[in-house]
Amino acid sequence: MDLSLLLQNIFAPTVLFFFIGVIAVFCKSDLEIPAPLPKLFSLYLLLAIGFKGGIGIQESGILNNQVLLTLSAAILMSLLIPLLGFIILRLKFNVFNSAAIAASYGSISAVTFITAESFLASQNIVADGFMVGALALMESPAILVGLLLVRFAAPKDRPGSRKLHLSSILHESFLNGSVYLLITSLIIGFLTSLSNPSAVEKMYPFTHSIFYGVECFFLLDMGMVAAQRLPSLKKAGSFLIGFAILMPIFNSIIGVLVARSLSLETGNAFLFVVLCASASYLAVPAAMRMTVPEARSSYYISTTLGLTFPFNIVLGIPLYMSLVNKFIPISTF
Amino acid sequence: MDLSLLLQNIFAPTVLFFFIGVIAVFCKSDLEIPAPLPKLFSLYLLLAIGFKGGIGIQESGILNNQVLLTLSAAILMSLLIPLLGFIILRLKFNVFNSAAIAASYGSISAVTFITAESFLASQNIVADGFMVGALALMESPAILVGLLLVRFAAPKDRPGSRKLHLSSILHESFLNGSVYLLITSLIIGFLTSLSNPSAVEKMYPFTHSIFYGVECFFLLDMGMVAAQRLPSLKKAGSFLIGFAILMPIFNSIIGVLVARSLSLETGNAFLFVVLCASASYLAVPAAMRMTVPEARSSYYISTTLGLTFPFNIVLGIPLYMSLVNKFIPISTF
Amino acid sequence: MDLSLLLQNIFAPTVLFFFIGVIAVFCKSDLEIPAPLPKLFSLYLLLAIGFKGGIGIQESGILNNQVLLTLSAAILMSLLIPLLGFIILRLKFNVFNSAAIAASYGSISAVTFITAESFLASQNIVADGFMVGALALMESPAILVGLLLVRFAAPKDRPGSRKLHLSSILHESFLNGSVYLLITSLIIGFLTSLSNPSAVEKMYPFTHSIFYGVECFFLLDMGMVAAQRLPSLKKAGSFLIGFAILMPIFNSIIGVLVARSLSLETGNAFLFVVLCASASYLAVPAAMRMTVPEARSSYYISTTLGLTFPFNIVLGIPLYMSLVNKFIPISTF
Amino acid sequence: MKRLDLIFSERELQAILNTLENANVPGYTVMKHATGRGPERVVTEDMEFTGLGANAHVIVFCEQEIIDKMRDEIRSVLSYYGGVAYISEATPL
Amino acid sequence: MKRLDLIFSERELQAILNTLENANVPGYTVMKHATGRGPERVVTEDMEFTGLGANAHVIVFCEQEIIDKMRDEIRSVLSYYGGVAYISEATPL
Amino acid sequence: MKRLDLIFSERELQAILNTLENANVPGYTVMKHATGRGPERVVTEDMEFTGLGANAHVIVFCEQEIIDKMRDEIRSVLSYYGGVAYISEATPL
Ligand SMILES: Nc1ncnc2c1ncn2[C@@H]1O[C@H](COP(=O)(O)O)[C@@H](O)[C@H]1O
Ligand SMILES: Nc1ncnc2c1ncn2[C@@H]1O[C@H](COP(=O)(O)O)[C@@H](O)[C@H]1O
Ligand SMILES: Nc1ncnc2c1ncn2[C@@H]1O[C@H](COP(=O)(O)O)[C@@H](O)[C@H]1O
Ligand code: NA
Ligand code: NA
Ligand code: NA
Repeated sequence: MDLSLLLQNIFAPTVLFFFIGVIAVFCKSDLEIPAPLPKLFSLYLLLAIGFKGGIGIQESGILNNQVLLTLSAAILMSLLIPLLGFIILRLKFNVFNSAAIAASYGSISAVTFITAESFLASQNIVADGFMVGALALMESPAILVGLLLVRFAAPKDRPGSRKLHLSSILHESFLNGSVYLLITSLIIGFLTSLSNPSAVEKMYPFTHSIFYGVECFFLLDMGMVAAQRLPSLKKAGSFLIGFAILMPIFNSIIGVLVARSLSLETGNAFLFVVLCASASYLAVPAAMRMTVPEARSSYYISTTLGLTFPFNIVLGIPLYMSLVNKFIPISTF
Repeated sequence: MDLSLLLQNIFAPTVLFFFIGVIAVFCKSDLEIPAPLPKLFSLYLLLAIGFKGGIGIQESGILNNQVLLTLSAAILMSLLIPLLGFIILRLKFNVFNSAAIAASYGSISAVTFITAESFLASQNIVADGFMVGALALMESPAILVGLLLVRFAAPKDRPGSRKLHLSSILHESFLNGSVYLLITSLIIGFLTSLSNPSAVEKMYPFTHSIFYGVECFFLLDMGMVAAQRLPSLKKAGSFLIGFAILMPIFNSIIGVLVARSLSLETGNAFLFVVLCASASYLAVPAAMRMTVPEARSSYYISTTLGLTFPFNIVLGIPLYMSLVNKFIPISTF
Repeated sequence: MDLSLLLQNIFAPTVLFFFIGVIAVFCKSDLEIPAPLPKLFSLYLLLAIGFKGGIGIQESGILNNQVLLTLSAAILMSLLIPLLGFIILRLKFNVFNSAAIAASYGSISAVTFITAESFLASQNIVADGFMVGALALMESPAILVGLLLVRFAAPKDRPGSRKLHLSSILHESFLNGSVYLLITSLIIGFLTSLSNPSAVEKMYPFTHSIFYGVECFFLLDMGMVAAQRLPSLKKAGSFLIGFAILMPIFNSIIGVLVARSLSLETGNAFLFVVLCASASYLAVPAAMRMTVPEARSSYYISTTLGLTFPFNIVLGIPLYMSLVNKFIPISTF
Repeated sequence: MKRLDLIFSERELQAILNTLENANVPGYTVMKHATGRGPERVVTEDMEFTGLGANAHVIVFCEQEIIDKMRDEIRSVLSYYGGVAYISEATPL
Repeated sequence: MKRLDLIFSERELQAILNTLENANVPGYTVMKHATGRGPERVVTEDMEFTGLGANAHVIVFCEQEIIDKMRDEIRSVLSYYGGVAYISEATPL
Repeated sequence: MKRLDLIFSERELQAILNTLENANVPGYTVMKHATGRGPERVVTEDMEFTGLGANAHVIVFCEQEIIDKMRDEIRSVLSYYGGVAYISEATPL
């Protein structure tokens, strides 16, 4: 990995605030962001990402080939990754835990995505607005795969009350609070940008200007949460710890290859890779807890929140950038 | 009603966010904005509306005839409407419920007002800053009327502990949290604009720039609240449901006639009509719950929040605009 | 005191919002900012002050003589004031209460500081960015002194479980949540300004633009808190009430003399004096409650929050400005 | 020792606390933001931001005599907006 | 009179409230945002913003017969995600 | 089965939870943001943002033996900043 990329990433305020959150927990500072304040940040970020993304999609003109290909590839990856993950996890875990963890890694983390976007901006590399569309489209399919895996691979003696009807699988996949807010905000952003540009401007200070600051505040909280999650990771065992680091790297490699074969430009390729490598700690865990109570929530939430998320934020982003720099030919405009 | 006005209103981000709140509840999405976050938005909006309004009043120079006439008419309407409403409601309800519901319709909804303001701005029609003064002045008188109605029309056997002293009637009318915050912020805005214009500028990003975005966020929540209120409306019966829709229309018609007779300009006339048509779900319900425990809170809060508010936001605003366009001669500057 | 300064201070939105908070409580308005919303404001302000301060320090170039002298004097004051306070308070209170109250007056109040900064700006007087450094450096030493006083002056029969180990004294002094957030945000601001100026710009709308508005909102809450604290002050007795007013004035006089001897310029001198005069209601009380449970929290929190803070905000700031104007020769550039 | 559980509209919190203080209870604990339903009324979350207030749950550990002293006053306060009060046995640890 | 304490995942709140309503309880009180640990699972604060939801604590004062009516249904709901239910004695004030 | 109610400064939550874990309680429930008054101190809402912390209310359903095991340790923790602990009877549903 390129050391200068690593340093540039680490010295971004977002990552620095994440660190001070982590350190606060390690030093047993009594700093606390009490519930439900983190929820406020998280709702705000989803709304703003979605709205900005909708504008981006509208502005990049939706229906060209490259866009459709990229979005299809994104969906495909979020169907494929959980299947691969499931096979690996079944070596050690039962069907329920394997499906829940695998689904988390197939889906995405919006905050990882926006941290990557900021990193990209700091490198003066552009990416297209429709990549937020890829983000939105990758959230749900992994949930779908996870629940279908449970439905078909679960032991026959699962009590009837826990039978997963297709309707409830679809409900959890698409109407989960964070999926819903992201997608609907995206649609609103799209419609507004299309029909009412002056309203986009009026939203700008809220959705764009203060976004980066709120992101930093939220990452401070995420740092504390991640650090608090670490002890329960130890209980999960070294297999899962290894999985939480190696799976994102593995996914990023597949992502780079796909991006290359689609001839994505540097910026888009990087974000595509980040989406593949990131794991969900919002939509998927919430859906799994609802529908697969047999899975231990501490497994899937501690790995994604306590290990994969920090890894991606701190080391993953520069690593994936190096990968992209190596494997994606520099685009000539 | 003019269909293009309706479409323009519906495609505003504010209204779209309101819709996705409603839909979230209907689709049983688990999207949630936990308490006390909605309170944060509601406090912010009151503070910012008040502050902006105070500046507006100062800038429009308070003491001209037109202003005084408009404000007096506003107060008059908020005294008259609850009396009319009370007479209608007494056909079906006891004194307590009738007074509480009628008071709600006499008073105003600040969020309806600001949604109307945004709509006006999107139509490139100007309105005067002092209209926020009308908003502030219309909150309390209706509470006063409601409580006086209870005091004088309540059955003689009301227990002594519930006797309404004039002091507590005035207290509830003017020191209710949301009335108080709106009026005092308005005074601060006025004083600041008068004595300290640089401070107005320093407040600007908070009170003006991010306002529209926060409004959207709040309307998302209001959409959820309104939709959650609907079931309890069914219990209230068809009389009340009809009242919740027809009363605002009725009030808007009186409003238009008054506005016409005062020769208000289009923008001011429209806001005046919206104030007449809107119903309170903050100040009045809170005051009524304190002082008239005999009234069923689900009656007055479910009608205003679950039916009148959505009706005004979605259909009422373009309807009132059509009315104004029809009855108010276009102002020639 | 200069009356025009007093009026100019009182007509700032910050102070006006503080007043309406106070009045809301006195008039028994049911206005309420429910927990944990005040925590949100307080965390935001610490983060933003720190970040802005870090930028300020970086921009003023840290290592010149004047800066080092000022910062050393600041630390010295925060060691000296609690010792003086302790001697005075011992006339009436036991070791525990005396140490806890004295430590509060040695430390600082960030919100008093930023209100003073706004006042300074309204007077068109500049101050240096590194003064936030003084703010940050003055928080902890007073805690240290307070705890050492308890350690050495406490009665011999204090139970062993309450022995203060040096490690826990240091922990409370430097890892207290608000100290930690202020200092780390300052470091992040410094590093970001040094290595990544474009990120400073991206933070600007969050940390700078909306700052003043949030400050006003927070002061509204502080007004309510202060007023709610007043009744418990009565119980504390007239000695403590006198102390809460006279100690800040006394400290401000020492502060002016020190500032003069260091030949600080008007703006810096004024902020230095305000720091000396202000008392902590965040870091110190929290630390004292953890480590000196024998001290009555109502003593140290009611004095600082209910009396000293309002006094400084309303009367202190113009008073200290007058003092500075009198004793500090106008700087010639 | 007894445990007294009081659940009622937040709006009456001050009145209830005054009653407790006047009866010299050794202490009390307040938990706000409770919602619920009684025989007549429903109290939901959105009532908090609309200013109607949610419920408060107050727990008091005290002797029976103190409860006897407060009974009438508490009942009269609770009769205004509603609310419930129940007593159970409790032993200090 | 009995006091029934139910503690369970917030996600099941609606199901539990429906059960209570069907059994015609005279009322209930809900306190959200509770966290805790049971025999298998830990429920922490960060689960609220990750959407997993914290626990709800529901208190019901009612007669034994009503409890008997609800027992099976409550048990079956609690068996899904876990949760606890305990009964104690309570006397109205 | 017993029900143990602990009310104390949030600051000691970790210490109390450790004690509970060491005694192998089958579970516990935590409710934060409680305020109140004890024999000496008042705990109000503004103490939360000033960093002094409010109270926590912890409920444990467990056997008497477990309570006996924890008694001394809990008492010693509660003796530091104050707090109360009461036991009552409870029957599983
Ligand atoms: N039987 C009950 N069990 C538990 N809580 C109750 C009960 N009845 C009423 N409550 C609580 O007391 C509040 C006021 O009840 P009410 O007097 O019916 O308005 C309700 O909102 C509930 O929180
Ligand atoms: N013994 C217990 N005492 C108090 N609360 C408990 C106990 N066991 C479980 N709980 C609560 O019930 C929730 C669900 O428990 P579980 O069924 O283990 O998932 C926990 O998170 C606790 O809040
Ligand atoms: N008699 C009591 N009944 C209910 N709660 C109490 C009682 N005494 C104390 N508390 C609670 O325990 C906390 C600590 O009390 P203290 O030990 O006096 O500081 C108080 O803030 C109350 O929340
Ligand atoms: Na992924
Ligand atoms: Na009206
Ligand atoms: Na000081």
